[in-house]
Amino acid sequence: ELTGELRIFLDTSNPAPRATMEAMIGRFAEKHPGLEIETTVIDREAYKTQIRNFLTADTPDVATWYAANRMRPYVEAGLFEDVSDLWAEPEIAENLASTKGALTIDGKQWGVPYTYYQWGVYYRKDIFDELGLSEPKTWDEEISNCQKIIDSGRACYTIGTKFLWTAGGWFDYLNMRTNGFDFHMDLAAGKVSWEDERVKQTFANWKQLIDMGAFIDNHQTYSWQEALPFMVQGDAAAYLMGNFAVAPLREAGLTDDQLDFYQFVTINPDVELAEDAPTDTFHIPANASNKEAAREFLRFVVSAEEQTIINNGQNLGQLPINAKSSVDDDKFLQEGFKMLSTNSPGGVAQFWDRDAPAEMAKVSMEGFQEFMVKPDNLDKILAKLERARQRIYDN
Amino acid sequence: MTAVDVTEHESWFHRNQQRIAPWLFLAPGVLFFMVYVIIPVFQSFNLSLYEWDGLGAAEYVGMRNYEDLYWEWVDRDAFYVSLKNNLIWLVMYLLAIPAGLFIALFLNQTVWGIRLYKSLFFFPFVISQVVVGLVFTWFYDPTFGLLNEFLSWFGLGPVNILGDERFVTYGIIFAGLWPQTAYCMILYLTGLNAVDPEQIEAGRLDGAKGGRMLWHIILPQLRPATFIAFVVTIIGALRSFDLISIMTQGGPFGSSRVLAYYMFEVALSEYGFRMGYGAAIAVILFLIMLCFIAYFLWSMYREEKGH
Amino acid sequence: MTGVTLKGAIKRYGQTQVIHGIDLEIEDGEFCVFVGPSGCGKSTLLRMIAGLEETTEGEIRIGQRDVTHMDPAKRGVAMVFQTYALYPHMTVAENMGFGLRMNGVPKAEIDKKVAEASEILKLDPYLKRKPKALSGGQRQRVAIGRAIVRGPEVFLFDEPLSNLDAELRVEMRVEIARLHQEIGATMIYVTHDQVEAMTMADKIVVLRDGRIEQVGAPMDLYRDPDNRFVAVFIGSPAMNFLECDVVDGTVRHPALTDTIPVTKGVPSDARKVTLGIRPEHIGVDRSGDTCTVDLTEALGGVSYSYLLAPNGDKLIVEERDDQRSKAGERIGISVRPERAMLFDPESGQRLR
Amino acid sequence: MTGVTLKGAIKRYGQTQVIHGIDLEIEDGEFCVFVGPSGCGKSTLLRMIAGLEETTEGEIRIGQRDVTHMDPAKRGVAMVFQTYALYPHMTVAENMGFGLRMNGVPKAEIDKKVAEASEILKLDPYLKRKPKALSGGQRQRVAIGRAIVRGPEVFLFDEPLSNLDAELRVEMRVEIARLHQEIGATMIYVTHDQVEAMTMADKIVVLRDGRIEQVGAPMDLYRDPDNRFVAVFIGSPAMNFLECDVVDGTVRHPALTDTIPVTKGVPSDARKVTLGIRPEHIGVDRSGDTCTVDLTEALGGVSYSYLLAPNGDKLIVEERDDQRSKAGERIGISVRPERAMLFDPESGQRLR
Amino acid sequence: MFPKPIEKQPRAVQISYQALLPVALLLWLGPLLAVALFSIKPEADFTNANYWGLPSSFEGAKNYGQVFFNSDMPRYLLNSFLITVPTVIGAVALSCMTGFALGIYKFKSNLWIFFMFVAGNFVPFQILMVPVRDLTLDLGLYNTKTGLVLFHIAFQTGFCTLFMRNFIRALPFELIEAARVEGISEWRIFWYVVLPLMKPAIAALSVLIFTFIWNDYFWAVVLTQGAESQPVTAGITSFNAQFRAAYHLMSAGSIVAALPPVAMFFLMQKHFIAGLTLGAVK
Ligand SMILES: Nc1ncnc2c1ncn2[C@@H]1O[C@H](COP(=O)(O)OP(=O)(O)OP(=O)(O)O)[C@@H](O)[C@H]1O
Ligand SMILES: Nc1ncnc2c1ncn2[C@@H]1O[C@H](COP(=O)(O)OP(=O)(O)OP(=O)(O)O)[C@@H](O)[C@H]1O
Ligand SMILES: [Mg+2]
Ligand SMILES: [Mg+2]
Repeated sequence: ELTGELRIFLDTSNPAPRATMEAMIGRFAEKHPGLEIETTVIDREAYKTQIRNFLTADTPDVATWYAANRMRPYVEAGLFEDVSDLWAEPEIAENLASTKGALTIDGKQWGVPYTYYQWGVYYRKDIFDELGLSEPKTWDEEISNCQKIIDSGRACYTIGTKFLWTAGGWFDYLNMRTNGFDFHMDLAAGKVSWEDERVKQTFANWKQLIDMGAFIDNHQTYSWQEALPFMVQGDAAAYLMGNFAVAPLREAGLTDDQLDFYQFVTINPDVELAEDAPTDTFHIPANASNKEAAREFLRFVVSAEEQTIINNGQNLGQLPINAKSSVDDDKFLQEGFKMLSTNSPGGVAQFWDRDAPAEMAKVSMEGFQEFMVKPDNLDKILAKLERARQRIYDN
Repeated sequence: MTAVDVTEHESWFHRNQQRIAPWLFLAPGVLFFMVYVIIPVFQSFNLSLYEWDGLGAAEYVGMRNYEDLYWEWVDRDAFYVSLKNNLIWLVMYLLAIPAGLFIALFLNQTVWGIRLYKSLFFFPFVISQVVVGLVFTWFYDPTFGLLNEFLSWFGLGPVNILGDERFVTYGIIFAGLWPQTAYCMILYLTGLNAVDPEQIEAGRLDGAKGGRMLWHIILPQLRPATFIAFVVTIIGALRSFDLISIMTQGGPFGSSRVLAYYMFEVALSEYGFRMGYGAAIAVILFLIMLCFIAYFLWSMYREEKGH
Repeated sequence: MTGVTLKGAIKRYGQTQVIHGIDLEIEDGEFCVFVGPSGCGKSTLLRMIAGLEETTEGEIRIGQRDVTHMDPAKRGVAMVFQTYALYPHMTVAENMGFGLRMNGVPKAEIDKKVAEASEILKLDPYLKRKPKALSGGQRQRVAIGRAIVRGPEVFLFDEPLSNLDAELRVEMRVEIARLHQEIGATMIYVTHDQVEAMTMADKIVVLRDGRIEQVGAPMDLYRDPDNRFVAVFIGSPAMNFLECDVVDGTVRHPALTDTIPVTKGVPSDARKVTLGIRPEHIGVDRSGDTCTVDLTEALGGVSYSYLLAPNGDKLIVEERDDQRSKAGERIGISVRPERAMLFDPESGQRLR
Repeated sequence: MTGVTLKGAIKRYGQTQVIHGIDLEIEDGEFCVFVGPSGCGKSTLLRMIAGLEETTEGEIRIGQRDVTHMDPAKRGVAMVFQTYALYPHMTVAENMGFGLRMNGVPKAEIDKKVAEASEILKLDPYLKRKPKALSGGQRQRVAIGRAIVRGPEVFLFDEPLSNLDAELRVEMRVEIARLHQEIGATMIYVTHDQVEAMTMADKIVVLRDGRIEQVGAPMDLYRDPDNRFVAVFIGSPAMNFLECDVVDGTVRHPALTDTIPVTKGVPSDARKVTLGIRPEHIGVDRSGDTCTVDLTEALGGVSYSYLLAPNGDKLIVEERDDQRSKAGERIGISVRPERAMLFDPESGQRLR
Repeated sequence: MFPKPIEKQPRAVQISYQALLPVALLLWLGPLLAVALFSIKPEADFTNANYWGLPSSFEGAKNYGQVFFNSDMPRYLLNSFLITVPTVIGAVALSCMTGFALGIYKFKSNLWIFFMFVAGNFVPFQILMVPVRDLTLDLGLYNTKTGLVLFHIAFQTGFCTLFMRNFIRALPFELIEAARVEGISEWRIFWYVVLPLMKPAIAALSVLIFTFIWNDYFWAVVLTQGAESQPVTAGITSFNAQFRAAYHLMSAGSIVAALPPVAMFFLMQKHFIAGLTLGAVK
């Protein structure tokens, strides 16, 4: 029987995920009446800065975070609990195998995933229909589609780059499609120069879109949520985003008839398709006081039933990480699940700001944003990124 | 009773109370201030010689952080942008002083309800910069902002002030000028109250009018108000953090950063945690401010000695 | 050089009338002093002449010009304020030259005039100083210098010496008097210090509640006041007043052994009359014993005795000789009829 | 009740010595006035007696007690400050009782003492008021009341009247004098107003630059000053000084028709001597023509003429009769030998 | 008074001045009024792009109700009070004492200690950020209101001391001397003589510090996290994250956050302005 206090910090501050998580915690609490659970939900953006503080002081027992490089500093600083023991349990070892790599550093596991989600292009089917367009498969189709949309007085894509990472998504896709997953990972690891011709090719492709006016104006002033209305109101036809965008779009009144999804198009036919599928995770801080309960909570979160529930269309609307749980029959989830499991031979990336070290991610995404506003500054931007690369990876 | 037995009866404390008392009164305040302000300043100096991510152990790197800053300067990088913006802030923010003076002159009348007007004009100063930042973010909003609405009446716009690296700093400064102008206005209003009416009359007899009266006779008398306005404006400009944090987070692509924000970003934000580097930036900021602190203390010292 | 004429000058602030129709003629080159108790309108009247206050009704002329509604700077007047109103941020020379500079006078000429004025006022050593670095008397001189430099036809002074200490006041008083002799311009001078009024004025204007009580040369006012108000106001220590009975055409008071004949002005049916007598005009009769000496104050050359008359009236007597009264002593007093003045007990008007 | 004795009292601020060894004996119950020009150390000396300033060297006794290094509160002195120093947040009664209250005197006793003091000072109607609601004179009385309540052996006053206007000053002066008579305590009073000094003091201490110039009763100082400084300081207008030649045992000056015999104190080989004569002791000889009248000031009963002697010396003459000098007139003057005082031209010491 | 008093101007000038005043005020407060307008609009007005028109219906009650009953706003507000009030009390109490010591006593290091406070007050507080955060962490006060309060008290003591010391300097020193002659101990002089006289300064300073602390954002971000200890300024950003693009609610939230200092200002205007011009430095 578990007793004591269990403090959980969440970054799921948007209304839908927040409710989902709170409901899940409610179910956990029911099972463990002896446990006093305190949940703190922190604004998602603020959470990213505050995690440092609460991992060292006033530490919760469980905290959400992200996989891969994003958790490395805390692992290295010894702030995350080694939960390899959990991963050794057959229940988890068998069912979570696919994400084990993303949570492994130095051969140990430092947390458990609770959801992941595909990225891809969400678009207004009704507008495509109106313009007689179909889902593009190749870069040329993409361009011609886009041109038609622009001609109809709309932008092809909405995007809000105020918090930078959305531009990182675009870069992920363009670069992975142009140069392939391995190159992309090398770039994130600082092994390739930013002034490399191949990188320039990625930007050249991007520039093509920018120059034709594919993106909405003033995206640098919006957060990703603030960019949603453009799509809802039909001023933009599509959004390259994670699956979490579906919920607010639906909430804003778009029906499933109006909304659809396609995989980001092929650019360089010689490289294999690769996808972004960021994994969100739960960790036990090393300074947690109730690690026993925390472990139990992690087991609970990754259990097949919970995974089914929290990731279904009414809740997170994302993909469960437990192989035993079922993917909701929500059309986007089905499509995404299929895409990730069958049509991503190149590999699955976490996301630019999780794959690249934080400092590099920051500088580069700032560069992407600048590039999207001022594509002509490319050389200057790349030079700057190259300098940053040399400084950052040097240390 | 003789002097001797009087002193014997008194305790040591009682006899020396005038010498001890100030230290007792000072102790708590000085202690607090030392621990939280003075010592941290030196700690920051020290920290700026280290590389530390706030988690592990700090590594001594000597002047490396400053070297990096130097290279950022040479490369026209973030540090350069921040410093440049800080200078723009310093200069532009000073506009609050003439603006405040102008409004103060405008309101320096006795008509019915003027007190209420004065206090309403002062309003922006009491509001948190956070709220001011939000208000102006919406004011500038490229789609529905009042500014563009307004510009469209003249067939201008739309402009995206906060999204354009040419305008963004000015846009934020403008938002900051709003409360700051209100502040300067109050200082000048009280200053104007203290203007010696006989000097104005002397000026009238001497044939000074309007602008010349203002320049030759009123403004010199407002010197104390101007001095204070100057000090608080400079300090406000150098400390500017809230507005940038709320309105742009330093964006777009870092073009609205100032040192204060940059150091926060480097030290405590999502992708940051280079404490030593942040401390180095803070030290630079401190050195700039030190000029003004020294100036202020100097003028204060002169005043003290003058008495 | 020109005189100043006021005709029916009235000043109202909103509803309240402060100056009630003043008619006054100040001659060219005259030194005219306005005196009166606080709030009687001295400053207001002066400021009306300067143009700093709008004149509600009536007319003000300087020389031949009607200046009633003219700009202050155009009137050819200069004013010296009680607080000096020096511009604190300008040096002495700049202060003095400021008016000329505002009127576009060339620099060389300004310098010349400033040099002249500072010579008159012995300000040369201080020309480069700021007012803060000057003593009170020097500041006052600068304020006067500023007035001189502009070469006005009329000088206006509003209690210029009241912020100085006693010694300096005497010194500056003499200096202003000399200045008047030297440049001979018309000067109007407000004060409530009667010593200043007496010593400096060619003509004193005694004001009360916005009205003129009496106009005249200082000694005329001293010797021959029109009413009790003026009699009290001029002369220090103030005149003594005794409430007397009129009996058989003579004025009697218990403190006085002798009687004083009534003057022409006393109405035949008057039963009571107020007798005014200055402390310096009371004779002490050491052999008498009508009054008790309450207190004496010896000031060296002169001493004042505070007497109590049998009927409780209080009197001050000035004594100069070496034999002086002592507290507690009983003495008699005498009044020479030609020194005594009679006033109407009700209206305070002089009866003569 | 006790007197105050200072022995070789010295005060230094850092390097600068301000009081240079004062020896002074103030009798029990005496009213002692310190006068002297500004900055001469009056206040400092008073504050040393009060214990507000540390005495650098020397000894201060109050009665039999050596209080040199005693706490102010223990000295049995009370002080009345120039600015009254009333506690603005307390009522008059609270102000007066505060010191007793803080020293643990029972409430009933405080009330009794406050009632006594306020009766002496006629403050009863104001006991419940705050100082702000009082006039200057009333405030001054409260300040005195606060001193009385504590029943001190010595009262110290530092220019207590200088913030009052002329009229009130006269009134309060009389009141303090009366208070002294009534309670008979030793009082030490600082002023630079010589009228106050003359009228109130039993003993005047004239200070200059931290040294005593002369100590004595007021009229003694007036009649018989020890040196030129005291002679100038006491008496108004100040004494005239004429630089004279000593010829054949007589003192001569071009303005004087007659000569004055040298006094005993004049050294036999003296060639020059300064003659001092008060304005009120100069006789005017209308038939003479040694002096020119430069300026006259008529104050009513008295008038002052500023004379220019043939050798350029300046003189002030007081005239009282109706026949007075006019500016520009030429007159002669006479001095009675017993009124004239001779001083050493160099040291200013009286020669007698 | 400058410029020329309006009463002395022609009637036409007077009238146009009177007319100009409200117009100028509207322009001046325009952005704020816009937010007030937003805060009473229904959500529909924003989806229908009716940003600047009249509200299609009055939803003030609903919006503010949402803010008060359906968000963390009340908690943030409470936190703000729990942070601000103790800070005001602490800083004023400390600075009364330091101000007294520096204003009354003459001792060698007096001016230097005073200058230390003044200089510290002007330090760009970013330089304190990292060390103070570490100190707070070490004290175990990170993310507590106490941690924030302690720092605020310390930092504000600089300004308050400047203010109080200058105020006490302006008091007549004779009052203290009079008390000393009466044999009152230093502590009692402070308590019975000086403190009562400092009431206006204390009032002015309290109001001033109240608004300063209430409006603090930086330290709230550096030293706290989450609704259990963050004040409203920091809360408003997470509130806005929660209601992203719900302008009516964001506006209502902003208005609520701005209200206490504004109310304070209006109630205590006299003290507030006295404080600004007396101390005259933030
Ligand atoms: N602006 C004003 N509004 C209304 N009444 C005024 C104004 N200025 C002056 N007064 C009134 O006018 C009267 C005369 O004032 P004035 O200043 O001329 O007196 P004064 O004789 O100079 O007195 P003092 O000797 O005190 O200077 C006073 O009763 C005063 O209250
Ligand atoms: N704290 C101090 N430090 C140095 N010098 C001082 C100090 N206080 C007073 N003095 C000097 O001591 C001298 C005597 O000062 P004091 O105040 O006793 O003069 P005073 O005779 O009372 O003058 P006043 O008539 O102007 O009051 C002055 O020259 C003054 O400058
Ligand atoms: Mg006046
Ligand atoms: Mg003194």
